[in-house]
Amino acid sequence: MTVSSMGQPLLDVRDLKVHFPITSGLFRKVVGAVRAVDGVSFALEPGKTFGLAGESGCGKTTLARAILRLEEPTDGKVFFDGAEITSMSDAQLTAVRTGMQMVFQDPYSSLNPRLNVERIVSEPLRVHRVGTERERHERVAELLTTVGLPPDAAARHPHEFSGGQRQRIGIARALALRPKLIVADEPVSSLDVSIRAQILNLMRNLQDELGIAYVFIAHDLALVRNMSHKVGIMYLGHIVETASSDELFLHPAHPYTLALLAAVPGAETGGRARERARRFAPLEGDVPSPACPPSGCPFHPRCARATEECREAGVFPPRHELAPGHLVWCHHPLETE
Amino acid sequence: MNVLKRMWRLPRGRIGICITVAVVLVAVFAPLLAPYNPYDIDQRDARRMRPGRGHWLGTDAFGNDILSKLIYGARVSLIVGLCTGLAVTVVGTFMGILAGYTGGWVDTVIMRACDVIFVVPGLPLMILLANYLGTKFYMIIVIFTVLGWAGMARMIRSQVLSVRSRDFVAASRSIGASKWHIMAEHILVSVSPLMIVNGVLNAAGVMVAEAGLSFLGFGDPTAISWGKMLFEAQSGHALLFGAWWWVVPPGLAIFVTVFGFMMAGYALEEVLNPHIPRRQAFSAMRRQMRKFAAGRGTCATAAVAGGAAAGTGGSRQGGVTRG
Amino acid sequence: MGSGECVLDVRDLATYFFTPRGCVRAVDGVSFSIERGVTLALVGESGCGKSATALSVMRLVPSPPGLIVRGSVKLDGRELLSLSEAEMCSVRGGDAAMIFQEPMTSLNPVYTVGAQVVEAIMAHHAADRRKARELAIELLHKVGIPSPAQRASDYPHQLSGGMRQRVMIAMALAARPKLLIADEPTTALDVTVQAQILDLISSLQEELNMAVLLITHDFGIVRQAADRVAVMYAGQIVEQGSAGEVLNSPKHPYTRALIDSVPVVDAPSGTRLVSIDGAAPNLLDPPAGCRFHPRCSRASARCREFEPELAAVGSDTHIARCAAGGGLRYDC
Amino acid sequence: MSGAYWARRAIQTLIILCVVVTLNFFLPRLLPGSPAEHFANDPRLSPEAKQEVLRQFGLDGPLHKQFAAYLRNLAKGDLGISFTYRRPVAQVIWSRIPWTLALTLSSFLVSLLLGVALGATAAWRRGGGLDTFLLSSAIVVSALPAFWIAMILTLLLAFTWPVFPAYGMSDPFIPIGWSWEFIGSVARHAVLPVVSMSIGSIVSYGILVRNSMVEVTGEDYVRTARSKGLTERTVLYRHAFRNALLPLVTRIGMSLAGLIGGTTIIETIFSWEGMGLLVVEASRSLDYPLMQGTMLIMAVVTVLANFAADMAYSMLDPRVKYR
Repeated sequence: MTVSSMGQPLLDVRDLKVHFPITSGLFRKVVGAVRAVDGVSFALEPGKTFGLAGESGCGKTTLARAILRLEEPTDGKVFFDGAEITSMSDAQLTAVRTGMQMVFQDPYSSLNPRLNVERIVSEPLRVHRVGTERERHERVAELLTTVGLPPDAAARHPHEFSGGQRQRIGIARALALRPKLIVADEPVSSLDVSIRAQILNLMRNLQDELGIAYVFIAHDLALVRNMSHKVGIMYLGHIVETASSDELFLHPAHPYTLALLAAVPGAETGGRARERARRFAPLEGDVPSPACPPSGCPFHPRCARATEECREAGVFPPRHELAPGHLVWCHHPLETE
Repeated sequence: MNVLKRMWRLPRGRIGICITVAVVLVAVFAPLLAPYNPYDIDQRDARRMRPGRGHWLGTDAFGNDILSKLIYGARVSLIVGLCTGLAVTVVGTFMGILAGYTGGWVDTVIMRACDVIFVVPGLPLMILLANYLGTKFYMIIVIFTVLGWAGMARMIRSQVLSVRSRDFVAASRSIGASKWHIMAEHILVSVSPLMIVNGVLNAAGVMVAEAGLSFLGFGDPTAISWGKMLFEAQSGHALLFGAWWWVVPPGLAIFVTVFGFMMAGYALEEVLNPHIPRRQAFSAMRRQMRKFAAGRGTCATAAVAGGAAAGTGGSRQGGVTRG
Repeated sequence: MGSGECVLDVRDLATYFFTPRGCVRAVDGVSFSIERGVTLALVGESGCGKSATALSVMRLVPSPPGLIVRGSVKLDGRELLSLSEAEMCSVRGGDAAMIFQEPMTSLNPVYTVGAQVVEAIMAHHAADRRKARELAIELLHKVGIPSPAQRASDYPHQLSGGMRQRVMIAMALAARPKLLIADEPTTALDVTVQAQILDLISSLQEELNMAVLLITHDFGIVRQAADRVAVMYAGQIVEQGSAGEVLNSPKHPYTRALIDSVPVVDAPSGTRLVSIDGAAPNLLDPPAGCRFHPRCSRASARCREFEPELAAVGSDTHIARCAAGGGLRYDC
Repeated sequence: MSGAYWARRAIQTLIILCVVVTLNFFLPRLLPGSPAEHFANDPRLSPEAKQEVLRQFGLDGPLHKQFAAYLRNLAKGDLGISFTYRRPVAQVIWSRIPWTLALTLSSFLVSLLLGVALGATAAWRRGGGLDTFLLSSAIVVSALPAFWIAMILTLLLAFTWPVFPAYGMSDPFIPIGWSWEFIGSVARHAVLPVVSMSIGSIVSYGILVRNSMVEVTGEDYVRTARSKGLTERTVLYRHAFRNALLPLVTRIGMSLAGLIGGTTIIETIFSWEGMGLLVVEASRSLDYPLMQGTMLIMAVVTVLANFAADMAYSMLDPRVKYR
């Protein structure tokens, strides 16, 4: 759907779906599905960042894991570097996985507390049998320097490091195989405020120096805007609006995007879009469960602009292209000036 | 080596290591240490002697030297305890990892098997099996293993389940690591402290249980064991005659050995899981607070020797099977 | 802003934690005061002692290992630190109420939410159970829980995070407190729910004319909800003043760096962030001199040796703990 | 959801029962040393007599027919005829159960009450003297075999200072019946067995309650309860203790399982003619029908006790039903 005009994208996700079965009753019969990801498409050029924002339970993390095939997609396709990875065998996948890595949210759970940093960072090298023992040792030292840790950190264990340093170790591990793509799932949300900027700047420097593309997932809109070239807003398993970062935040068109913006605290210094957003009624209620999403437009029960049309069962809102690359799935998108 | 050194630094580790090593030495060098051969048949002139010169702990109803029996008895306790501990650890860990990591019907079958073992009352079933299979000590080991692996498997399985959902396993999968790599690098490494500690505690529990079985007369009839000594004391009406030296020494021997193993197990636990908050730290904290409040301490000097504080970790009761 | 009537006055409060590894000076000489109808935001990173400060005010510091070692906490002129435990019980949930960060774990899973609100009411009113239940449903309605009579018989795990936090607020309001302490009330919630909860707290504050001590690490929330701000670092307040003063012209290098290191949603994509080097100090052994000096780009030899005092910077109400000034001054 | 949860638990329980029944049938027939083999190797019996004995005990014919007959008899409550008592096994067992229950129930109540009180007090003043005592006695007690404690108690309190009777269930000169004299005599005889059984379980209940209380008092909702202005008493009873009960319930389920099977050794020492002693007697005299019958009854009681504990747990914890 979103074919880029600048040659082949590095990552191309087409209509990806991940459903988890819901079982019930005596024999655990499947009675439904949690539609965690329900038809997501986007493309990402090499060396760029695609930001995914949305509230908890909107399917961002499942999407990230499905891209790496840590979750098996129910339907849809993922192309990485031109190759379709959704249909690959495990053996083929292993080869492709050198090109794509993941950075996790919780630096405490993502590093095995029983291994030292050397073993953690060299794990990708050992799995893919890269280099000799000695070369791997040197590569680990080099990687640690790259992420701003002293090389003697290699001999220590994760618990001896602070949260920020642990996240650096996680990044060093992700860099070990020189990937083209890193999927970063809320990489700074469990870090202290004063540490976050360190990690974000490190990630950006790595992008500039090594040309790494990121799928950057966060619930904090400011972070997503700051880090991303393109942004997708997710709601209940769907991307409801996507555009280049500044375009999306200056001219939000989906009522949900607007509501999210309006909810960001500290609105005194808001720009024009935020002024408009605040005129909007604040969002009522919680995100519905993805196990039984509202029919029609998934956002209609919380939307001030919803009409009969939006509630119509089985009809997903149509796509509007408001500007080149600015797509919104809504019956009544806000006009952009 | 490193682990032993760190255990030695803890008082309970030192106690545990000393007792265990001493018991092993006694068992190995029993023929050299024992003043008499306890397997000698019927020494008519020396029956039921009170402790005294010649027989430090007296003699039994057949005239055999209690001290010598005590020394030889260490062998059965240790062999049964260690072999069962090892076998239970190996079988239980294997089953636990298999169930936890594979999931599906394998998990169901293994866990239901554990359920069945759990609902059968332990000692009566042991007696029953001992009846069918015989009471040679290797059979006793088999019986204890058959009944003992389930507890270990359950514990390991729940640990595997929690490890499996951690992000570092996802990270490992995302770099393309195989199932076997993940099991070896992450799962095994993560469950091994639990496995080792419970193996040791299990060995201690088995020694108590073995003594119980022997005490009922279902032990190996040809071997001298502490439980059997108590059985003989009971059936020989030691209590009626006030022959305390038939009762007290074997009981104390069991207690000391089991105690040593448990101490070693708790010390191991502390060494292998250094990040578990220690329970005994509470008393140390209380002391420091009282001192501070009384104006006798300052914040600068309030550091408490945390790991060295004496106390016990009572949390592992579940690992010990009582007779 | 406020009526000028001081509700909470904290002076030189210090709370230490006696851990096996040594004595942690989590709160080390903190002073502030809040007037009726005013929100004071206590801002800082995790481990800076802001939660320990709040718990000390309520005398809820777990002991052992925690101990309030000195200072004074006056609520409406009444010294809390010298009250008996029984007297303190009537203050907690009476004149001073508190809500916590994790609405998931802060409610007892084995009782219905209605029962937990009723319990809070009955602890302070000699009402019979039926009356208390009516009152509880009224409270649940007031905090915006739809069909409160039915929700009252739900267990906490049947409610969403936002709803649970509303229940917590309902419990806190049971006795119309004069002071509400909110310890990171929205950190565990989604941004849209966070906005609802912040709105709720501020409208209730207006209605009941409460003083609010809002603990947060998010300057966005401070900007939205606070009248005055106190920034904490390593167990001490390093800057205090009106929200406008602190946010728009921060005087302490830490405050300034903290504000600049956080991206703003209105700044264009790709804006470079200012980062603070290093990590927060270990409070077992805080650095000598100014506690921020190892991470401060402007630290001088003086900063490494002498611990600066809080001193007025600019206006009367704006104080900062930086080598620039001397002397100690409080407001209120 | 809750109905399905119960149905699933009930079916699991049924499956376990079926497995237990099946094992109970096949174990004695397939293992070496089984009754059939035993009779076949007995030189004193003529071939005809052997056939007759096998037929009498349902051991002849093809296995599946034997199994069908076994199930049929089981459904009628017929557990076979005991070799030694020459009476139906069910009758023998029924006559023994009250005696065992008298011991186990009183020990259960004593240890539950004392253990909970001890544990709660220790947790309340954690790090204090009682806490330290509880933690250190836990390790000592679990290293001591219960039967040795029993022997030492008997030695001291029945022989050295004859306060209580050493064995038996009542004074032989008092007629059996519901007279105060008889009940008093039984109570006096029960003191030593109950005390020796209870020492270990008091401590283990105590530790369980203590650890669980310490854990619960660190929970956020206990802090919430305090912040509401509830008194320390209310906080501890309504919030901390109520939640700390949950692991205790599981544990009680496990001990209820031991109500008729967990007293083998104690009954042997004190010649208390209950189920435990019955198992030992049956094993010693190779009374196979009796052995099978006792095992079956014990297993069934355990399964039902576990089921009951699960039910109690789900009533105390509203989260369970929605799993």
